[in-house]
Amino acid sequence: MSKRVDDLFDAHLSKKLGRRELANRAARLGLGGVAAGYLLNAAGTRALAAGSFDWKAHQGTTVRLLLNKHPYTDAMINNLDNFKELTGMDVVYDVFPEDVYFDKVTAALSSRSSQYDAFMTGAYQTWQYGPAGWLRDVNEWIGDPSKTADTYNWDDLLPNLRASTAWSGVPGEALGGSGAKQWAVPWGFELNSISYNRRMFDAAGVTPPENMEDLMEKAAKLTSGDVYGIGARGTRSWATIHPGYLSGFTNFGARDFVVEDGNLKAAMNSPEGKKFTQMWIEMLQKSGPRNWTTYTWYEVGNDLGAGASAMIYDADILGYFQNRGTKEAGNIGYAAFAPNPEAEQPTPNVWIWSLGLSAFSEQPDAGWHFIQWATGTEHTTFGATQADLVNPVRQSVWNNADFQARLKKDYPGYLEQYQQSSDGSKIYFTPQPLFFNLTTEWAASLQKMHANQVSVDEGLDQLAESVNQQLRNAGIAQ
Amino acid sequence: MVELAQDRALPRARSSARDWLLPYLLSLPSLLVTIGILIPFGTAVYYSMERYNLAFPAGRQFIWFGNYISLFGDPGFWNTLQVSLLYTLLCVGIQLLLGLGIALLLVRRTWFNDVMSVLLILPLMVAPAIASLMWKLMTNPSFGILSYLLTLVGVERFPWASSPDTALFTVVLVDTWVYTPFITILLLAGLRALPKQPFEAAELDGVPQSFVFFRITLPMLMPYILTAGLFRMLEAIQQFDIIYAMTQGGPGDTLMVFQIQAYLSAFTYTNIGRSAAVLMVLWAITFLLSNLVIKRWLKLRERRHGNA
Amino acid sequence: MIVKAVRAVLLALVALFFLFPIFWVLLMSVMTNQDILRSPPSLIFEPTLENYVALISGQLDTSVGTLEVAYMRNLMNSLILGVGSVLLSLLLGVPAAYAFARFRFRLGENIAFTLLSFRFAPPLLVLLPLLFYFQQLGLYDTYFGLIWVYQLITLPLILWIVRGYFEDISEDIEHAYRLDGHSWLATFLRIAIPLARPGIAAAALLAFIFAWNNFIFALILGSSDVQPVTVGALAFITASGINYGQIAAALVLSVVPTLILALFAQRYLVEGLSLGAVKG
Amino acid sequence: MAYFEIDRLSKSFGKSKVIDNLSLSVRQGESVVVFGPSGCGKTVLLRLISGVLRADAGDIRIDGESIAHLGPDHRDVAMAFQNFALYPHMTAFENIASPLRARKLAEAEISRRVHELAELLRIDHVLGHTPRELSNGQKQRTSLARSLAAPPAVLLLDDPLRNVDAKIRYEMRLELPRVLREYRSTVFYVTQDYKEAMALGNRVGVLYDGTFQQVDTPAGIYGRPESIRIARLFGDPPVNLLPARPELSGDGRAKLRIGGSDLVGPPSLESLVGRDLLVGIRPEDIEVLTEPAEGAIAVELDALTPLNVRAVMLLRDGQGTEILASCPEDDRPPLSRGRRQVWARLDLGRALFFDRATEMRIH
Repeated sequence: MSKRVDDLFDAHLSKKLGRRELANRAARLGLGGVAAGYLLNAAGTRALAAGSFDWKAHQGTTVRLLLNKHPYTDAMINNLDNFKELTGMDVVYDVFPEDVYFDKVTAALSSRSSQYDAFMTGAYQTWQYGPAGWLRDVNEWIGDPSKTADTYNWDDLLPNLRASTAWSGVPGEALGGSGAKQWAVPWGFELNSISYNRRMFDAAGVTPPENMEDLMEKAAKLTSGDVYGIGARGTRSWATIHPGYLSGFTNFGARDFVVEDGNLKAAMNSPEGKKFTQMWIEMLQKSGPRNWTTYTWYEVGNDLGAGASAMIYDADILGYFQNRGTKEAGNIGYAAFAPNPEAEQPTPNVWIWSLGLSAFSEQPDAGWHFIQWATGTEHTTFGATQADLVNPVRQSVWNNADFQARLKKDYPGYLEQYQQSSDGSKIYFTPQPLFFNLTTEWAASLQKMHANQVSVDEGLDQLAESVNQQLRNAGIAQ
Repeated sequence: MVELAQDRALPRARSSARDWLLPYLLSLPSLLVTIGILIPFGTAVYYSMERYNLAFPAGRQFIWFGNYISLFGDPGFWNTLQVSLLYTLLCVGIQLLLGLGIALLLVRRTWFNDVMSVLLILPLMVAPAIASLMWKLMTNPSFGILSYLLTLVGVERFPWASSPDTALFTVVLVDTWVYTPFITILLLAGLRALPKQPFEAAELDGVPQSFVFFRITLPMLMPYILTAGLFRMLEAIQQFDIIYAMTQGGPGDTLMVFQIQAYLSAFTYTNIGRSAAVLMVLWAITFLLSNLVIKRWLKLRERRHGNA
Repeated sequence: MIVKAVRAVLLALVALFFLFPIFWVLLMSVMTNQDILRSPPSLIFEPTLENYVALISGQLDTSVGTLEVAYMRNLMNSLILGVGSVLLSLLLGVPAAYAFARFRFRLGENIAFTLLSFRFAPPLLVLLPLLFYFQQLGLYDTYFGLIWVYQLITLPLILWIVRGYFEDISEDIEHAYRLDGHSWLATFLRIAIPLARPGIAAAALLAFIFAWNNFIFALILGSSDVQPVTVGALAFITASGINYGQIAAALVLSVVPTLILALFAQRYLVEGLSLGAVKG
Repeated sequence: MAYFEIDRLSKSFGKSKVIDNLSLSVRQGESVVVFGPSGCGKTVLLRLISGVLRADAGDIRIDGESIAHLGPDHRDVAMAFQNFALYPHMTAFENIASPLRARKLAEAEISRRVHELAELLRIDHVLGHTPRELSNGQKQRTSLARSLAAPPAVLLLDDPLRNVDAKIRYEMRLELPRVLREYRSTVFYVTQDYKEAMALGNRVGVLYDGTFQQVDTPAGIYGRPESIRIARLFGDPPVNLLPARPELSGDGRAKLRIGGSDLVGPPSLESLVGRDLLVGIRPEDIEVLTEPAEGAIAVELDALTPLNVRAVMLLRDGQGTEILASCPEDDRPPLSRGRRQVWARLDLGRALFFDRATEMRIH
């Protein structure tokens, strides 16, 4: 790239040029949007390199990554040349489809393979991987100025997310509490709120729902002909529990577990839990997708994007993705949602894609070099403004004017939704290694309730009993 | 009359070493190449007797038959057994009948039948996991062509895989779509390989068609039917791709077959010990069922080829 | 006349059931995702080749940049794995099938059953231990290792199907050839194999299809460099949505090699043995 | 001088002894017909000789050399199969050329020999056809040609005329001896048809119960069968077996009481007086008369079947015993329509006497 172009972007970075002017000048130089974004970030990379930290410490080594096929990964790969240039390192990556990704992770790590230095993981998965001894506690690196750049700014990462990816390993102990190990570094995340079809809402004269009863009513009202009112996931999987359902469940004050005498005890059959679950099932039966029990992330999203559903109570980024390249592109609106009229604020449960450092890596320092770059301000800013690394995990990115402008322009209401939701956004599950057993069984139980094979009260009671039994069997509770 | 040198000792006829060795020389390479699989198999057997959850490395312990005992005490296991066997029975039964029917329709060699017999293999060429994805889309209530076609004939809101009442039907339908061609190929080749004389004779004698089918065609085709049924059974009782892609074992526990149970145990719950125990039970059942079929197959073969 | 009509109607129904989904996938492969996700489904759309272009060129243009699509590489992997495993299985399995069909020898049926029984073990059972040993032996992420594991799928199939065909060849024909003065090997190569060719072709095709459709072995036992189409096609399912058009196109492309093989083998497949006339 | 010897051969399958201590010697150029009912072990015997099966005990020698340890391809034994066993994927030419190719002859020589044989067997016009395109007769000739292509030390013919139609069978029965003579083969011919056995063999071996029960010239077998079973196997219509006990008559001659009449037997019968016998009389040795005559018994004619050139008559004596008689159609007594009462003269001089208990012929 010519010197002239480089100068242009360096000037922007040192605030000599406004963004619009930069874009104009770049256009005159014949650069499109994406290319311009990449170059912008190249400038950021040069800025990074100019700092005091030795980015070249692992020059010549090759970092090996295990990644999920995901927009986050796509964004990273698009920006990878800058990392290579910055560090003189090489990066090789294995990308596997999301459908099979965690199988691959489990297999690779259970065989104690040293073939990957770092890999993508969800926060929930770290509750297995951490105790299994497959992950390193990255606190060791974050706290070491010789290994982490002074510009990294760990505290810029959203505190709830930092806490949600840290756990002591003791079942029931709070996430991010004392003695918690930082099993992974948040990379991108999603919280749960309402994404809705503004066209349909306007046509029906409906505003976004205020609480659960309102939601049920409006969902019913919007259900007509080929369109149904409310979308949510429903397969026999943990993925059915953690989005809208657990967010609302929590908002009504229900919990999955309580700790009694230092013992975990299932609590999903509390009166609050039963009350919310009753409403949830009723709503889905009345105005949910017809084949709800086969609905995954993709069906929920497709229906919203194609105008088959009027709204979803699910991940905000699912609604974000549906506002582009779909039939209803541009019609999707976003609203924070607190189902319990008495709740102070929304309590969205979150899913966090994170990067973990493999315990079997023979070059963890090199792996950390990559992680700190990928989760650093420069790359996450690039990802949020030029690609789909949303939601960003850094406060500074949320404050970034370009990012805000982008959201306002293409995703009206999204930023406000986030701002209203963010304070209460975190993982509301009680950390324990049987998380997946519990949530899968929970989903199966909801399916039975939905098919009227079992009443909500009975179903939750049976679930609690079964979970307690499993906790005892696993030696987690007595 | 018989000019024998009586003083010559009667030689004991012996077969040469080569004769004796030949069948082993032919068959052992395939065994030697694949026998190595017994090592991981043995490891898996060992796992099945361990309390072994990847997330609890400290709790790893040899517990003999503990996993099996807890399995047999779990009502979910008996549900799994029942669902798996039912699924297998339905798939193998329906597909054998349908496959045989199609093979009979195509047995006459015409230009059209030749083309059809290749086209009908197409579903088999689509990986079941991806085929299921397509079926899931086709049965989607909003965008699915099949759901739409059903509404045209007056069936509204058919729930397909999403309802406990129709889920089994739906996955068996997909399984049938994918795997019937397998049976058709084998039986078609078998039908065409049958000697012609018995049929010509029966035709000359004016024997009714149904009699010819049940007394000549079917018995002669039996070895092929058994081979096709055997492999189909092995596949069906270990079904995973289709059911997992369509319902992940749901709704509720409607389709919790062995492999899904084991898959969830191993990969989602990281409970290797339990998963191995479930799979060992599946292995034992497969072993028993196959043994029955093979015994029958060998007996037929004995009868067909006589002794000499 | 009635029989003929009934036959035609039945065939039409069979064709409808088995070929309609294929036809629909073919249509989807030339539709955009937006056209596919229409409610109710519609046949009115503007056909596009962009799905195929993306797959074949390996370049997928999105609003956030150009993404690399490794599907052609997946296709090549599938071919290597499928052809490799079937060839190895034929090399090992055809002589063994012949031995089981022609000779009664001590432990013969036991060996045959053992070989078949490798198919009994659910892949999941051996997968994790296998991964462990593969890494120890350096077989991880190699075509060689995968082709070896694929023998569990292809070998029993070839062995048992081909065995049946060998058994249906008149022994006298082989005896005649031996008596003509030909060695055992010549008889096997010039009589037994040519006469069992329809069976070998059918078994090889089926084994190829099963190898082609497998994905759990490569997924666990290899890096993304050796992944087959079955895994590759799943890459169009991402958090930002399922690209059904590309999956459909991927599916169509993945069927092409097998279809070509089937057409090639068709002569044998539909021919059957036709040995009835000389069987006496 | 024995050229081809089978020496005390035995073969069992499980508990059933299919070949039991079987021996036979064949001279060079001789044709021996092996004749026996189905399931008598003929096929196994051929397989033992050809080397496809290995004997449990015993030896097989050609020209004094044991071949028992050799594979089929080294035995210098050829065989024409009952079901032809042609190679379906090769032309008739290639089928016939197969033994020559095994011997690695030059292409010109192969072609010359195949054509020569094909001409001899009159199949030269179908050499380019595959077996599927050949008629049964042509298949049979091709199969025969193949077995003769490289003249073997011993030629095994396994009921080669079984699967061809009557006309070809008849033709071949006439033609085969000529062809075999031409090739001066030592032939081991297996058949289930006694007429074929009679027509083609220098000697006939009767095989059942795992061993040769009798080996003799065709006339010898027919005229002097060792047992009732052998007597029954040869002859169509089959031999009559009439129970009788010879008694001495007043003139010192042995008499047999058959059909209510006393018949004078041959002198040889005198030593058998008082023994329970079965008297075997072949139908052609019974003369049917329309008038009573000396030594003729009165019988009823139950049925008369004109069988081509021979007529077969079913007679019934006073005790109700059925007797078959046959004579050339031209020599048939003039019988008027509806006539039942006739007389039969039995040629006891040609009768066979069997012990009723052992069913063996009394010499």
